[in-house]
Amino acid sequence: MEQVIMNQLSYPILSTVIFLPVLGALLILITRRSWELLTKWIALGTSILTFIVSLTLFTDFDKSTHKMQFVEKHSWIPNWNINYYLGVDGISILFVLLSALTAILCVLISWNSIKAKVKEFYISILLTTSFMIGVFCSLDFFLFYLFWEAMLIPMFLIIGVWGGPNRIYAAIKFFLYTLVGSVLMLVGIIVLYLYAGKSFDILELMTKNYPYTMQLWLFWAFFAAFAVKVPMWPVHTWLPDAHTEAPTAGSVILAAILIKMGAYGFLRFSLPLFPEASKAMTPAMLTLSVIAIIYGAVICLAQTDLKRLIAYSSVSHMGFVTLGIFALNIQGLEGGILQMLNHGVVTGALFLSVGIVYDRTHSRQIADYGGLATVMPIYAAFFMVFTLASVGLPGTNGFIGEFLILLGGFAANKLAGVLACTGIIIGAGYMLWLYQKIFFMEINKKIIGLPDMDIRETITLVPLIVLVLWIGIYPNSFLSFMHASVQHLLERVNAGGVQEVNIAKTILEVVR
Amino acid sequence: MNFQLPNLSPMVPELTMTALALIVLLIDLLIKKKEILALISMAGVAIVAVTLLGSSGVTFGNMFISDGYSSFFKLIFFINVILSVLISIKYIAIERVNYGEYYSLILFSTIGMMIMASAGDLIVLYLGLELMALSTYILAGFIRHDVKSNEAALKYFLLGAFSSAFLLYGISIVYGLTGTTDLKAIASFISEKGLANNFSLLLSVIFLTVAFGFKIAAAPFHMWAPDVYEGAPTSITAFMSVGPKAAGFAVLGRVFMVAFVSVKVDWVAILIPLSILTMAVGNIVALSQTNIKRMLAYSSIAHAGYALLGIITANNEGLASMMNYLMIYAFMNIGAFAVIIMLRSEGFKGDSIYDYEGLSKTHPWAAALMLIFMFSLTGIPPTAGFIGKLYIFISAINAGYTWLVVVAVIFSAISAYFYMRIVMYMYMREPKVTVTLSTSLPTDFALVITTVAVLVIGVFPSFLVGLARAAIRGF
Amino acid sequence: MKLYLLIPFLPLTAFVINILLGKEVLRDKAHWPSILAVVGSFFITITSVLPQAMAGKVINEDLYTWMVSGTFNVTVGFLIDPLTAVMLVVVTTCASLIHIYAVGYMHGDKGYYRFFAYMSLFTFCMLMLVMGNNFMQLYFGWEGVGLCSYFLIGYYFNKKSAADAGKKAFIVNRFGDFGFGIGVFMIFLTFGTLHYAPVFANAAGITGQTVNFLGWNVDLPTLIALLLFCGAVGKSAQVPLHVWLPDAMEGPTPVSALIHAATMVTAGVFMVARCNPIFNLSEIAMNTVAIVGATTSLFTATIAITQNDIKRIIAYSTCSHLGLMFLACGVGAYAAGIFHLYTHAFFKALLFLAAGSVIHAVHTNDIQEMGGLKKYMPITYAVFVIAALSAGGVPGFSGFFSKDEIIWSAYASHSSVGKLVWLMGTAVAFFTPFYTFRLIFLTFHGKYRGGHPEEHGHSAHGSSHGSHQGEHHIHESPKVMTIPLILLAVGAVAAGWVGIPPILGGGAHFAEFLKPVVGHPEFHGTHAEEWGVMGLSTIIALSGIGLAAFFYLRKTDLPEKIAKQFSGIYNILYHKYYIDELYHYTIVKPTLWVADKVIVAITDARIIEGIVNGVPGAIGKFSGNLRKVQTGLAQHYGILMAAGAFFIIALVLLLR
Amino acid sequence: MVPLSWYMMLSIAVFVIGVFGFLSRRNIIIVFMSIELMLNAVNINLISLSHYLQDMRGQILAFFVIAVAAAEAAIGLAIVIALFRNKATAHVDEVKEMQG
Amino acid sequence: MIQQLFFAYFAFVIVVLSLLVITRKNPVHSVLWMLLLFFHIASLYLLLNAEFMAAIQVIVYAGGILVLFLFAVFILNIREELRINKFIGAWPTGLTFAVGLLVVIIMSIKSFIAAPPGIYSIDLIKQETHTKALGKLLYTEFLYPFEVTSLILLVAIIGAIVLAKRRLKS
Repeated sequence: MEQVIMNQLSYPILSTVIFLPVLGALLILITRRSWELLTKWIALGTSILTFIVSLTLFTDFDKSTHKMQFVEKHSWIPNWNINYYLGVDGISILFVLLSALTAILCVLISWNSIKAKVKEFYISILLTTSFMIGVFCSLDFFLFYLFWEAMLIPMFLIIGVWGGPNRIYAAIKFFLYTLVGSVLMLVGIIVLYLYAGKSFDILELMTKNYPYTMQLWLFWAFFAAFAVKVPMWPVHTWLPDAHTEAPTAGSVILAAILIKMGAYGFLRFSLPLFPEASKAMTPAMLTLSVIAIIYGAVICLAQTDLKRLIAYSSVSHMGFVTLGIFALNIQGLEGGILQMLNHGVVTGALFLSVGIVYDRTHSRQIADYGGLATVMPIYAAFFMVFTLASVGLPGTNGFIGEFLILLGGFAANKLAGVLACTGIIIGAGYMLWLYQKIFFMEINKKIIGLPDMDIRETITLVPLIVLVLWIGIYPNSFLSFMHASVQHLLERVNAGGVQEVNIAKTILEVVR
Repeated sequence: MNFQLPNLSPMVPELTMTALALIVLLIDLLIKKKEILALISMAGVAIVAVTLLGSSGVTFGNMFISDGYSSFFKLIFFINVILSVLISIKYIAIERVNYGEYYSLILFSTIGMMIMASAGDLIVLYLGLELMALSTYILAGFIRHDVKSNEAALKYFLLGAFSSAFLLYGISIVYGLTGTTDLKAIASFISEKGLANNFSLLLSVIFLTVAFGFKIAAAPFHMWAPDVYEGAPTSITAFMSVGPKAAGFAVLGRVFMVAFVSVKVDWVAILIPLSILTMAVGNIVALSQTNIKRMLAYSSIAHAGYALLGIITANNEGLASMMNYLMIYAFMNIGAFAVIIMLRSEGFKGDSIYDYEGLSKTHPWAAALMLIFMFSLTGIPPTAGFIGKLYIFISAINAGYTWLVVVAVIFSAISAYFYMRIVMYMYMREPKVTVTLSTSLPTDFALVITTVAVLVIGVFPSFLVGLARAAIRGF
Repeated sequence: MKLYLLIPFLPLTAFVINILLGKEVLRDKAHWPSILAVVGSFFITITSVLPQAMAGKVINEDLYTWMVSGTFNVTVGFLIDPLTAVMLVVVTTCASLIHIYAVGYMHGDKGYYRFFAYMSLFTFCMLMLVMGNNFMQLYFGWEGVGLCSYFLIGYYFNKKSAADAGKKAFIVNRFGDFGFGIGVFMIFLTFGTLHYAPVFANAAGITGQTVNFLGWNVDLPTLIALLLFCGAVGKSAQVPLHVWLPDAMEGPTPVSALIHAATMVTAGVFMVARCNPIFNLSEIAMNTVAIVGATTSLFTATIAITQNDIKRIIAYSTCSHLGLMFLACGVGAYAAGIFHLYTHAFFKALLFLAAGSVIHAVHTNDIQEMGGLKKYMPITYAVFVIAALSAGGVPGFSGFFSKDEIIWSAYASHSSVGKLVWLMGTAVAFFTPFYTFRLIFLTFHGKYRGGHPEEHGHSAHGSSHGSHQGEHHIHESPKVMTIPLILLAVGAVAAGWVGIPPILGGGAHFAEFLKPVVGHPEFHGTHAEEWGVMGLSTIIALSGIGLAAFFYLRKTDLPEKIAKQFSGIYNILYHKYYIDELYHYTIVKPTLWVADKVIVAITDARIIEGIVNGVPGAIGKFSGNLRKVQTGLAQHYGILMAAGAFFIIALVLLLR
Repeated sequence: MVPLSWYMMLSIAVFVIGVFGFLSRRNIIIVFMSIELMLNAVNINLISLSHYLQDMRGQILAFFVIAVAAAEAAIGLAIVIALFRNKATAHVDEVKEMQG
Repeated sequence: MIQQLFFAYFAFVIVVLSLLVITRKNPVHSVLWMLLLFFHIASLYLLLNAEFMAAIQVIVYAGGILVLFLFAVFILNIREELRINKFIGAWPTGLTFAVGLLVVIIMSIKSFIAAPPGIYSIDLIKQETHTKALGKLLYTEFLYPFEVTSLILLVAIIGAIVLAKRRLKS
């Protein structure tokens, strides 16, 4: 096998990582409903075990090659030439790890806050984890789509069952929004499958060249799915509702992993499969990204709801990610990937943090807080670190990602780079405003006497702080994973020759 | 003139089935416990299913064709019968219509479907269709003390008779044009005489489309479906949302693909708007339903629209995908009805979607299963519904109908809303009424079968897909 | 062992210790790690780094690779050359003294450990800033000090104004950093690296190149220089981004002294000086720097004469002096700029600390409520006067030498811009002593004008200082505060002696020391002119003091009269030229309005959500209407079937 | 000799009259009779075609149609009677409990 | 010519009777007109040399089905029937589409080409007698559909009983 490096370990590590949570979910399924504590411990144990197993990926990964590693391939549905085909490369491996880590945090943060339907909740969390990891590991389109869509089920329930007051609307909106995008991608996948001589093998599909017009169509079909997930402007409006209404763990999963899938999709599929179309559509993508950055940032200034603000900030931050990806240069791409990771860590952490106070006050209104730094100083310190990471202060992970993206974006298109920079200014504006309203100024009567974080909550946040600083101070330990893969991706994108970019012409062509 | 008995071996399943129906009818006179009839029926059908294996061949001068195609459909019918009977046992007792005729009529109806699936001649096709339809009319009105059931039967009957008049008229024109009613002979006659451009032929195609469209509940011939599904006994609703629909597809596929293959372009052009309309009407009107049976009726209409894509592709792969879809639909739809039927208990209708509020709290297992079926009907992996749709879409795109698939997926996304609404009521609302589930062993059994099938096919569709492909090979 | 590494990392260690252990373990001993660390850094600077730099040895070493992405490769590395050495001396000296001072000033505050943690972190970041050998590390320190500034301005975070001020400082700085960041991008795109050495080595190569920037063809060096200067404008509080600095006075006074006078705000000057190879390539950029500096200097000096908040006056003074430094840089006299930076650090830190001492005693910032304090606080008074003389440019004091060199450099540069800024600088030379001495006279002379002591007890600071401080309780500050004051006073007087110009018999050692880094401007002037310029500015400075004495010691009612007479000008000055209001109404308000009323209310809620909810809503409505077709009447169904058949046949007939 | 087309026209006419009757009459019995009319139209068509094509299939189908018509009539009337027991009406437009 | 006249008569009467059947207010009248109609159709069958079909038309339709209808009609309330509208509200629409169908069917059927004649010429039938010819086919070639028909009739019987028998006391 030259294309990939088969799994050399004595056990199928990716399958193990994917299906351990499922196993945990099954275990929970057969426990008695009244044994809630056991349920929680099973969930925690499974997720920790998954993470420990996944660490092997981190240590055994060969950073010198772009090839897929730890590959497992088994025939699955021979009738359709579908294989059970797993593997990771430098682009996906970090997300596998992040997903596994997020699962632990989600279980921990929900420990006391989920009181109803405990069993179902942890089953949903574990299933989501499994499917998310599956999405990042799949090398077969069918398998990918299976995980991609299947994840909607537990996620729909997490938002809809354990969410806030407006949860039903949010859940259905989330579900339909993403479904509409995904089904269009499904059509695209089938077209590819048939064009490539009935193959769902992603790696094989990447080696083929597709006619330009077809690329354009397919690019937009995939765009529909990925843009909704990212979410790019103007299909972002599910996100504030879903993030806001979801329970803490749900918001964390959404922010940390789920919306990364869209950007991951661009990287894994749109760019290598449709290089010419991607290049031709770069101006459009950059425009949308810049709009998302500024729009998302400005809209944050007018929020009164804590989670909603963070949700909108995700729109802005993911705008950076897409900007980096479509900068189509190495800094942009690596920055984009790193920023996906960063955003997962930081926004995940912010949602966890919000969850911590929400458990105490049951209010998401910014106006209900104030002077919290006096009442909960440790919490304030943690939150400050995440705030700073969110505004991209040097020394935190946010800086590395944003800097690389902006550098890449600036190199690709100066205007886009300059406009995106304004997003950083506004970003500082709303995050500090938020921090001030919540932690500074006079102590709000409603929060007097709140206990500071307990051990469990601290343990939940500490890994994220470590990551924030680790990536901020020594990003190379993560960047080094990407180099080979990103380089390879760029070669693939640039191999097609530079397509002269003319938006009006391409749009006309699409219409025609 | 010597009369030679034709070779009966290809129709052993039909003969066995008829014998079974008659036996059930007779035993009904002897025993009080009607549940035994159900057992006999199911066991009998299982035996009949076994006889399918050695039954390929053509007999009665092409009037009866037993090939992979028909056998696959018969398999769907058998699964339909077994599952419907399983969910009926408790239900008809609750409805106080625990009569033995119920089972024999189901069997007769199934015989009708089998005849349709095997029909190689329009005459036989018509008679099979009538046998199926008449039995189903009766079954729809089986709860004769219930006005809704009467009404369902009446509407079904009136419109069914109306549509079969169209069928007959169409047959008469084909007969006049070709001088025969044999499907293969019609095909060869049309291509020999170059009748493909004859408007009369198209007229007859259209009339047959009307009739078959009625059976599969394709818009605008679907109007009976919601009322009849709502009024009929729930078990029968389950039965006829799968059986007659599959039979309709069977004859649609065979007649159009065999007899009218020369006018493929035309009937494809007719079926495309029909399928779009069907998906549109089914999915859109389902959005505003409050009765779950009615909602599933519209859903069933919509699914007919998807399955039509398989016919529209007008090739073997398309037919295979359509067959695959119907098989999957049988499992998921009857599964859903099995849950619905459990909600019906003495003095409680349980067919409003509001009755599902908070079901996950009071009956988590039932809710979980309903959840699986709803997601399957939506077509979300890893359930069977996704496989069904995927196969349909693959074959349609392969035939060049990408735009049609885009339409279909958009409607399928719309459909998610009403399926999700049920999930939402079950999981995200608090219970308002106390629902007691009328569980019984057979229903549980049916649920186990359908759930396992939905999930297993969802993850390992290979066997089923292979079966459908193998079945279509000799078409 | 690379000893110099300890200079930044000692404070970092102190920060970590304090943030982890300060609250529970160290409590009121939290100053020890910080002070030990910074004093340690100071000694290393003096004993190891400075001698090496004097000896002409330049250290340029990478510690580790920070970021790699393609050709983009940035390290954490250190560059120690004369410029860095000067900055290190300034930073460590001031930081050490101010740390010690703060022990007394912050005594009893409940955020004691937090204060010292932040101070240590700040010191770390500032040292990283000046010691970095590449633009990324500069940026790191740049943002880091900004962050600490944010923390420390908002130190009394329960006070809204403090929290606001911190936020304002951070965000205004972000505007500057916006340009700075883009400048860094441009540097990378132009030179392919961010290390100083190769960038500066190749800088000359880009002369005359133009680049398409946002549709305009611009001169590349000018573009880069101006973008970098944006950052400097923000950080060093130059017009138009000066607005944050006065507000920053919400922080504790030691913070104002260290961050907003001695060190952080001078980072901009440092950066311009550091980047002199780039700035030198562009006349436009240089002129811009000079004019912005001169304008700021004059502008803020005029504001300062009407203010009543003791710290704000000094803050405006800081802006003004920073402007002078930029003025120097702008005319190519980087050494003069850095020299002023160096002397300014001492006398301005001293001014702040002395002011802090006053505030510590009277618990108000308003000079109108002070008066006659000299008898209660003689040491404070003395050092205050020394600092004022130095700031005012009275000959013999440090400030005189540096300021004089700047003004002379401006005059001597052979451009019309140089002459213009010389005029402005000379005007500033009048205002500076005027407002400084106005401050002294109002504060220390005359009668105590403070009201009831209890009114002030709690308002100015946290609750920790709440005791009885009426006029009779006003007393000199403790030794831990006065000793640093005295030491700084020595600096304020004598620090400038290292740079006495040749004309006064000195050796201009300072400029010579820096020459390898910043070069030396070409002067076009005779000794006579130099004497003239010096004399003029000295006379003007002295007349400023005299006028202040006349107004505030003799005719104490005159200022009020003049203010009434020229109420228009007075109000403009008093309200700081309404710049804050301008920004509020042109930037802040419209942005918030757009966010709230346009984007949230219209774009998101109406348009996007309108479509998102509207389409399903329309489908739902359509569904509700469509279901009415299902009338329940079988014959209607039949009609529909017949109609369906009819239309299909008709269409087939028509279309085939 | 009567041309075939005459018979076919007759058949069409009767068929359409049956359609109209089906679509517009309220009385269920008459609606049933309309269906019978349509079936008879088909039969006319089939038997005339059979005659002209000199082929018996048409008549055989007509034969089955008559048989099925009888069965249909029986079941239809049974349904009407069952309905009548619950709801004393013989009008189609009064049987619309289910709609939408 | 005679045949054509006969046809013209029958055709005219059949159409008129059909219209009468569907337009009479009193269902009894409709049934009676239908009876007459069936006789005419039977006569038409005779014209087409289909004696057996004519016979069963009379026997099954007139004798069986219509009597069944009459029974049903008598159960219903005829007096009320006479008071109310005989058509549903939407009858114009029904009429429109019925006429529309008529038009389009005729337009389509214009292109009708009859298939070539088969073996059952009139002579053959006359020689073999119609009934015999038909019977032979029914019991040999068409045995299968014939048997299916038996099932249909069986179902009809069961159905009629199930649906129409009196309510069981349970």
